[in-house]
Amino acid sequence: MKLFEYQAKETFRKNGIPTPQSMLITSVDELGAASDMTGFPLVLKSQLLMGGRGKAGLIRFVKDRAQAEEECAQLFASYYNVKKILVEQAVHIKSEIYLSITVDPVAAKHMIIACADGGVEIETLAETAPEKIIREYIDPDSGISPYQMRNVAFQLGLNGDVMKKFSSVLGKLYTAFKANDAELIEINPLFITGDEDVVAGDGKLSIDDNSDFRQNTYEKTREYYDSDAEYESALEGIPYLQFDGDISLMCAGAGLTTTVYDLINYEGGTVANYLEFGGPNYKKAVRAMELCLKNESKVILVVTFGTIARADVMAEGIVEAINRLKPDRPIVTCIRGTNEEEANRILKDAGLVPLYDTEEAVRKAVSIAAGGDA
Amino acid sequence: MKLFEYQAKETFRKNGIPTPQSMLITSVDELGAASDMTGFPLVLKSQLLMGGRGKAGLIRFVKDRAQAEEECAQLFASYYNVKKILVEQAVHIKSEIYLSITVDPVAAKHMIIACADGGVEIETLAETAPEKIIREYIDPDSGISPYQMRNVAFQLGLNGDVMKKFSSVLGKLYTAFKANDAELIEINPLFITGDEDVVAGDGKLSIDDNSDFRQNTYEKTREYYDSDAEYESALEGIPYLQFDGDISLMCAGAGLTTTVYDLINYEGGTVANYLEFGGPNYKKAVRAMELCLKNESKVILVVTFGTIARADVMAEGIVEAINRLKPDRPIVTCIRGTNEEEANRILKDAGLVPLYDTEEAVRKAVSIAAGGDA
Amino acid sequence: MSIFIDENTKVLVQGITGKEGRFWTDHMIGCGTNVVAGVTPGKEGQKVEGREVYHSVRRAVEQEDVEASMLFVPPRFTKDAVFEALDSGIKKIVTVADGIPLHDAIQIRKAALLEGALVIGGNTSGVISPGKAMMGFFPYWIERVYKPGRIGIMTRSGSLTNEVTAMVVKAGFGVTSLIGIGGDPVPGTRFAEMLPFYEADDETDAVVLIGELGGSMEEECAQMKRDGLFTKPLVAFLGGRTAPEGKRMGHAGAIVSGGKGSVKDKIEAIESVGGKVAERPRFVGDYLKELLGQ
Amino acid sequence: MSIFIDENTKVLVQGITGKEGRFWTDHMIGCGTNVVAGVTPGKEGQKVEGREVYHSVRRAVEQEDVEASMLFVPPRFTKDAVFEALDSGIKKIVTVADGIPLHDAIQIRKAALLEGALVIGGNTSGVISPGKAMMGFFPYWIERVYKPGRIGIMTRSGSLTNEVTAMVVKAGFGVTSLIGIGGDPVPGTRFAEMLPFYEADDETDAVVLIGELGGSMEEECAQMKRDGLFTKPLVAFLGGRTAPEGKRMGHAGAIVSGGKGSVKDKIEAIESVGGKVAERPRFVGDYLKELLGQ
Repeated sequence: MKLFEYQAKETFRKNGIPTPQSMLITSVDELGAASDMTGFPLVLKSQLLMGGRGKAGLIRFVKDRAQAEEECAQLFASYYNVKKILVEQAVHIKSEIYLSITVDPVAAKHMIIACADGGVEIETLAETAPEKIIREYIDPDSGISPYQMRNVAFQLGLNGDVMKKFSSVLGKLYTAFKANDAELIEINPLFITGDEDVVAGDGKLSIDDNSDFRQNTYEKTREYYDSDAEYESALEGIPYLQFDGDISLMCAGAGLTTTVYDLINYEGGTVANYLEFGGPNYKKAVRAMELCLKNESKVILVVTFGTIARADVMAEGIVEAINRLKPDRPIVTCIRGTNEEEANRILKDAGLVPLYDTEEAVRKAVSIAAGGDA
Repeated sequence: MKLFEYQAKETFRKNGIPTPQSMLITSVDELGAASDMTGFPLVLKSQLLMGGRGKAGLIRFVKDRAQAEEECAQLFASYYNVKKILVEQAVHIKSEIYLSITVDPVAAKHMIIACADGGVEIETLAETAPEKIIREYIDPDSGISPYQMRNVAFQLGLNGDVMKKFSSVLGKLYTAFKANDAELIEINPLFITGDEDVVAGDGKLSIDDNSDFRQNTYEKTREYYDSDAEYESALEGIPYLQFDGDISLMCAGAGLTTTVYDLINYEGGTVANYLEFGGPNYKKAVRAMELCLKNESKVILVVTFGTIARADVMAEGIVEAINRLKPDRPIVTCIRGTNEEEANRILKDAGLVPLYDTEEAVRKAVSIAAGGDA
Repeated sequence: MSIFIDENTKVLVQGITGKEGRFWTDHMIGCGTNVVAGVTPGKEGQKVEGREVYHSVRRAVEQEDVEASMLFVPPRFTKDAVFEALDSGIKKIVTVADGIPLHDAIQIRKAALLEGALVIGGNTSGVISPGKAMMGFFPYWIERVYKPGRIGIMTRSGSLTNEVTAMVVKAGFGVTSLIGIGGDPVPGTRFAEMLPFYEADDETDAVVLIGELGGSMEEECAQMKRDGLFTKPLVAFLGGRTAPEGKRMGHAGAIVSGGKGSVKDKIEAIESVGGKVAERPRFVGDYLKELLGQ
Repeated sequence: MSIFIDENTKVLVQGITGKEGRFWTDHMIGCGTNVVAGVTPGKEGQKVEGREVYHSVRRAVEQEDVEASMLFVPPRFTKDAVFEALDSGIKKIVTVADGIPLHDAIQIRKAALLEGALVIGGNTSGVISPGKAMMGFFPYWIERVYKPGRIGIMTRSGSLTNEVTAMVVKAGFGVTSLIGIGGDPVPGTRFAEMLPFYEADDETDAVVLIGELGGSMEEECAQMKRDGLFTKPLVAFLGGRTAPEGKRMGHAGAIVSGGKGSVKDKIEAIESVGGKVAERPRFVGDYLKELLGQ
């Protein structure tokens, strides 16, 4: 679960990492109270999960009240559906640093990534100037040691008081990384101010969904998702991606669903949505089809090849879904695996024409989407 | 620093380990309020740091108010100088377990020690029935895992709900062990009650003095020490042990002081006090001599062989101490090491007769103590 | 010779008394697996499929010879169960749990590396040497998929593995050892770490790699081949060729980000060392025929 | 050959710009030690005794060959400094800090074992190969104590070591390598772990062990001798023969408790394998003469 900037900064503050003075507002009316707190100049930061907010004009530096109100109104009215703006004190910046912590799956360690060129996307830098990227590996059991914080600071060219303040921020960021079961925690940019303070200019925090049982600070609300279908599927725990093509995928197995997605593209078809109802969700055929039907797709393609996810149970689910939802579009099925004979009997009894080969099923769906016979 | 039972139990409760209902009292007057809380029967537990309180009659099981008042008054009036009594609810005990955590210096791990025969001294058991002692080793970085708690529980023969409760207590005890920089944390006995609850019947917690800078919950007050001299030396950080012989040791170096102690015994002398003013204390000769003079010893024996602890600085200290304290007993010196020539000149100038051989110095001190010439 | 397990490998089942544990223990035995005992805390004295159940792995290994442990344990308890197995000296562990917390997974892999153990999973169907033994839940009863033979298979997927393996069998081959390293972002064991075992196995003629977008595991395999540490024919099938950048498609962690982890890069890496990458599952069999000169 | 260090060993000094660090770096160089550089965070660019100072061990080892590190670092920062040295691959570390927290000491020793490194200390005077090199603060200028020769010495003490070594020298011997493992309850390296180095050293004829009540380190040495892993003459001097039970006398952790750790037991253990235990420091020289046939 990816958090908004203002939430990441809440976590930073809880862990003692300095952030600029700020207030979250949901309408232009609240701007006065916010600017009383931050003073001018200030920065209006649209709270959206997308990257590149700066380039998209969603972050505005304003000098006075009049400008603030105008730009704030613009942001709330923008195409991007801005619901919340973080009004933040403008800090006098001497330099900017990139700092993040994630995991290294090969070394089985936590990995600190830092760069003296803050503000830029680290992925871009990895392409253009990989030698500028500093990495420090942390043993997940013994945790970070002060010398490792200093190692990063010295490699960044910091010294004296700033070195000490940076090391302290890094130590606290690491504490937050572990305590929040973070996939990624990032400060980009981390400001070094004119007063030699070290302050988090931005904040990203992505929490591992598998840790939900021990991490429940933030509820999964609609605002974290781009579409209703993505939100609803997330609540169900069903992997779902929104596209805008013709074929709704309702497949089982992450790898197989991705493969079907590829095959559709090879055959010249287009995908309306990616939906994976394998694993723990294999009994959720009704709910899955409901999500597919929210799209204006022309056909639903069901491909499975399951083990625990028994073919007969899935077939029963499909038939039940058809009976209950009365879908307005054709359904192509290719259900294999444990009890596949029984599954195909069930499908036939329900008037479907089960297929047995994935490519054949894909071609059939593409043909239907192109106007061919069901 | 060894804590009192009531303090160890405070720590237990803070960490979620169940303890019987109890109240600490400092006079018989408070008994009523305490017994109102615990009900009868109750246990009166004298708060002393010595072992074997039960055998010494310092723990009393009482049935009613009258008996409680009588026994309580006896305890406060006893030879052992009881200042505080823990009034504790009497628990219905089904069985007793021994449980402690300490460090294993060879394996470099934390070590859980447990035994199904609670209540007895573990050292005694180590002699008589070592096969009954259960040990579980914990990596100091990764910490305790639930399977290790269960391993101990199953070896103790626990099962079902009691197994789960015991495992929980062990996990919390481990947390307390680490959080308090404990040398030893011990629950002996750990009660299994008639209701299958797991409750700490007693508590020992010894905190590593080297961790004082990060462990300052309890102040070192007089009540932790047997004598004024031990208390005052502890405040100074000077290792000191009280004996009742004739010769006050004022030596430098833990190993050398112990060796001088041995040599005095070999020569038929007796030690009044062991005092080690080497290392960081080597400039504290005045304070050290002051502590020695608190004893009714017949001679003060100074033996050193120092490096950083420079011989000349020590000699100057001795001379200053003599000038300021005007000791009423002879002083034998044997000061060697860095700048020893200068040291011996200083001692001679002050009218002392410096010796150069430890055994010679010891014989001289023993002779003086036996009435010989200084 | 088989990789990881064969019919002689002495297998312990942790979580044997649970519904899933019982069901698949039955199937593992049915498949030929030498299950010697089980563990469920608090259930010592019970039996499952005639095998003794112990309170703990330590008590089990005191009574039984154990070489490998199969975990049917919920994700949140998996780290503890893996640590327990490692602590008893078990060097082969399979965990099928789907949903192991990332930070636990890092600690699991670290512990495995430290102990020199192979932890396979989580989020996997497990390991199967068709006709000999299985740890996990493969539909070994589907004969057009799990036929014995001389092809090694490594995979991140479940259903896709059935799909691709069926194509391998359709082409006239069979499988020596199939290792499902699992779809988690931090699997306990990585593809490249299994290659030396396939290299040393006389009964494996070639290896099929079923990978996907994201991560660097396929590139690591290419590097092994480049370094001469793996010399047998290598055919890969990689899901997510047409996946758009920035979307998490497939397993957790399968994402193309900042131009890294794209299937295009992986194809280049594998082909640059003489491996083949099949565009469709069906082509895997064709490439095997080509490389093995059949 | 010397144990641990000789005049060629390249030594780094962590905490070199502190008062103690500067003072003893000067003395170490005066004693013949090959000090190559120093480390103090934030002080890079300075020089101490002509040696470059670096911000970190990592930066030092990038610039200089380093084989051993000498720590003049306060006790509460010692764990971090040891970890820093280990992280840069340094396998010989001496820390003189007196007052290292017990829980830190456990982690230090664990890390050292894991890395296969020797961490000597804390609470020690260090290590000296008289006439060649020193790491720590031995009064090498006292010639009646620190005379080169063919006797190896291991000790937990400072002043007592001066006392006993003076007796060894008085008896006509000298010292090859003196290792002060330190007086802490959990030293980074234990007596028995140094014995193989003395065993392998052609220039060491016998070893003197300066121990005390408490712990089991002397018994571990006896076990090494029993196991045939140490075959040279062994003479021990043990403080605390007459120490009463239950009193902490000597170094931290030196306590007889529950009948364990008594000097009596240690004497039995050492004598049972042919070692000698001197009742007085003076007798150490006599026993050496006896065992070495002089």
